[in-house]
Amino acid sequence: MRICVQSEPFNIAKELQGFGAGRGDIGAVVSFSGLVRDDSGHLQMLEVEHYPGMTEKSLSSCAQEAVTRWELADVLVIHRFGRLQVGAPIMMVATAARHRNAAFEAAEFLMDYLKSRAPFWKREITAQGTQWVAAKDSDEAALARW
Amino acid sequence: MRICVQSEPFNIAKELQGFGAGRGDIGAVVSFSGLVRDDSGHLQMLEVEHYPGMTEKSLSSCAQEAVTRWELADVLVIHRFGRLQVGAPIMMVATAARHRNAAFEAAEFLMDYLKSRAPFWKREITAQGTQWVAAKDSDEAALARW
Amino acid sequence: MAKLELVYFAWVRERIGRARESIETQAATPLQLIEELSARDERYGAALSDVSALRVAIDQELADFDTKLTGAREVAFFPPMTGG
Amino acid sequence: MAKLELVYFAWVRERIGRARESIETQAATPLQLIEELSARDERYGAALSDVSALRVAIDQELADFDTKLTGAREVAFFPPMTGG
Repeated sequence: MRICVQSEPFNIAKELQGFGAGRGDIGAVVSFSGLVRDDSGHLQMLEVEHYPGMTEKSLSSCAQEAVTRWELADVLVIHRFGRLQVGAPIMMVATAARHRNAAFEAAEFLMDYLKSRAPFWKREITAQGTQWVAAKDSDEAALARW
Repeated sequence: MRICVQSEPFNIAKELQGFGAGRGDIGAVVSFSGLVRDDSGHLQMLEVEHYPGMTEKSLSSCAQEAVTRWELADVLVIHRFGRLQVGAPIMMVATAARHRNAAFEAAEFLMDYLKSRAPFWKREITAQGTQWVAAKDSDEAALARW
Repeated sequence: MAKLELVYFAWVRERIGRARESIETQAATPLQLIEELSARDERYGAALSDVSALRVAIDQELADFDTKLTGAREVAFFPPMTGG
Repeated sequence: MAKLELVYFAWVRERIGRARESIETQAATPLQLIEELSARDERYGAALSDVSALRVAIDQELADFDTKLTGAREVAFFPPMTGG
């Protein structure tokens, strides 16, 4: 298990290098990455604030819960904070499991929990000013399925 | 869109390099990889047979269907044939979309279709002999949800 | 009589003992084709008699066993796929 | 009187005008703490009055607004999270 909370940019492919590789008990590897999207065409930067200490704790307990529920062979969570450029990866999760359903479900579970339970807050920076991103009811509702 | 049917080994991370990167309209990238699993502890090789011509056609039409249904910004499908070692990647799919649900759903759709609709057949090679892998009813049933 | 290219995969190929062959046939559907082949040689019967364990593709598209073969050039018989 | 470290994030931090502070309080719950703070200065009221738009963590664990503060050292107020 690897949990990273970092301001440094990361490369999805590089982080996945070797993940779940060279073993006989892993049949499925799933990765999800969230990138900085610019819907308005005016986004200059995305700023991510977090709660040092609680962030690491909540990501770890979330990953631990996923490992227990789906018997994952491995799990990886990376989340950035600070200022991010358009198109850059904000975060990623990866799961390795015996079967594909477990790997997919665990990755979606991690994303749903991380979205509504890990202490990160996004703010969009445009030429017109800055604006906090509002939480979506649908993100909170997504937790109900687990 | 990139569809590869190949006997050569591939590296998941390397194939994902640059996938969905450097754009402002992609918020989510999902990848799935299937690896050769050895449940019995006796697997020497996995042999994958396919139907040249039909394989490429069915993977392409499956990817095209996914792009249309989920407005994917990009999609990647790689599937190997021939003799594969334990732990090696057999295949992978990757999807890039505006939102995470689309990227996840499209990847699962591609997997479900590919499992039951693309003309590949697996055979396990052990010291005791060879055995064709039987199709699972659950794989066929998985198509019903799409 | 129509000329057809037949191709076989996995254990269907093994039971029939060849990967492909060209035949002349009057069969109108894959099901009739199976009956015709099975009458010729018992190996076809052993490979193709249980269509519930088989899939068929006509010109590289999955088809039903009662799909018309009109205009078809290539018919493939194989077990349910196990890719992924 | 108990000593508490208070921390604020995102627009809660901006409205209150600071990221953290140490206080002495008799509040038994986060809700009572909000009432106490709001009585001290209107900036707290502006930031914390609508608890439906807030989340609270006690010692870095998400909690309810009526969870007992007994033994707590750090209480954080912030908007719903938007990570991922």
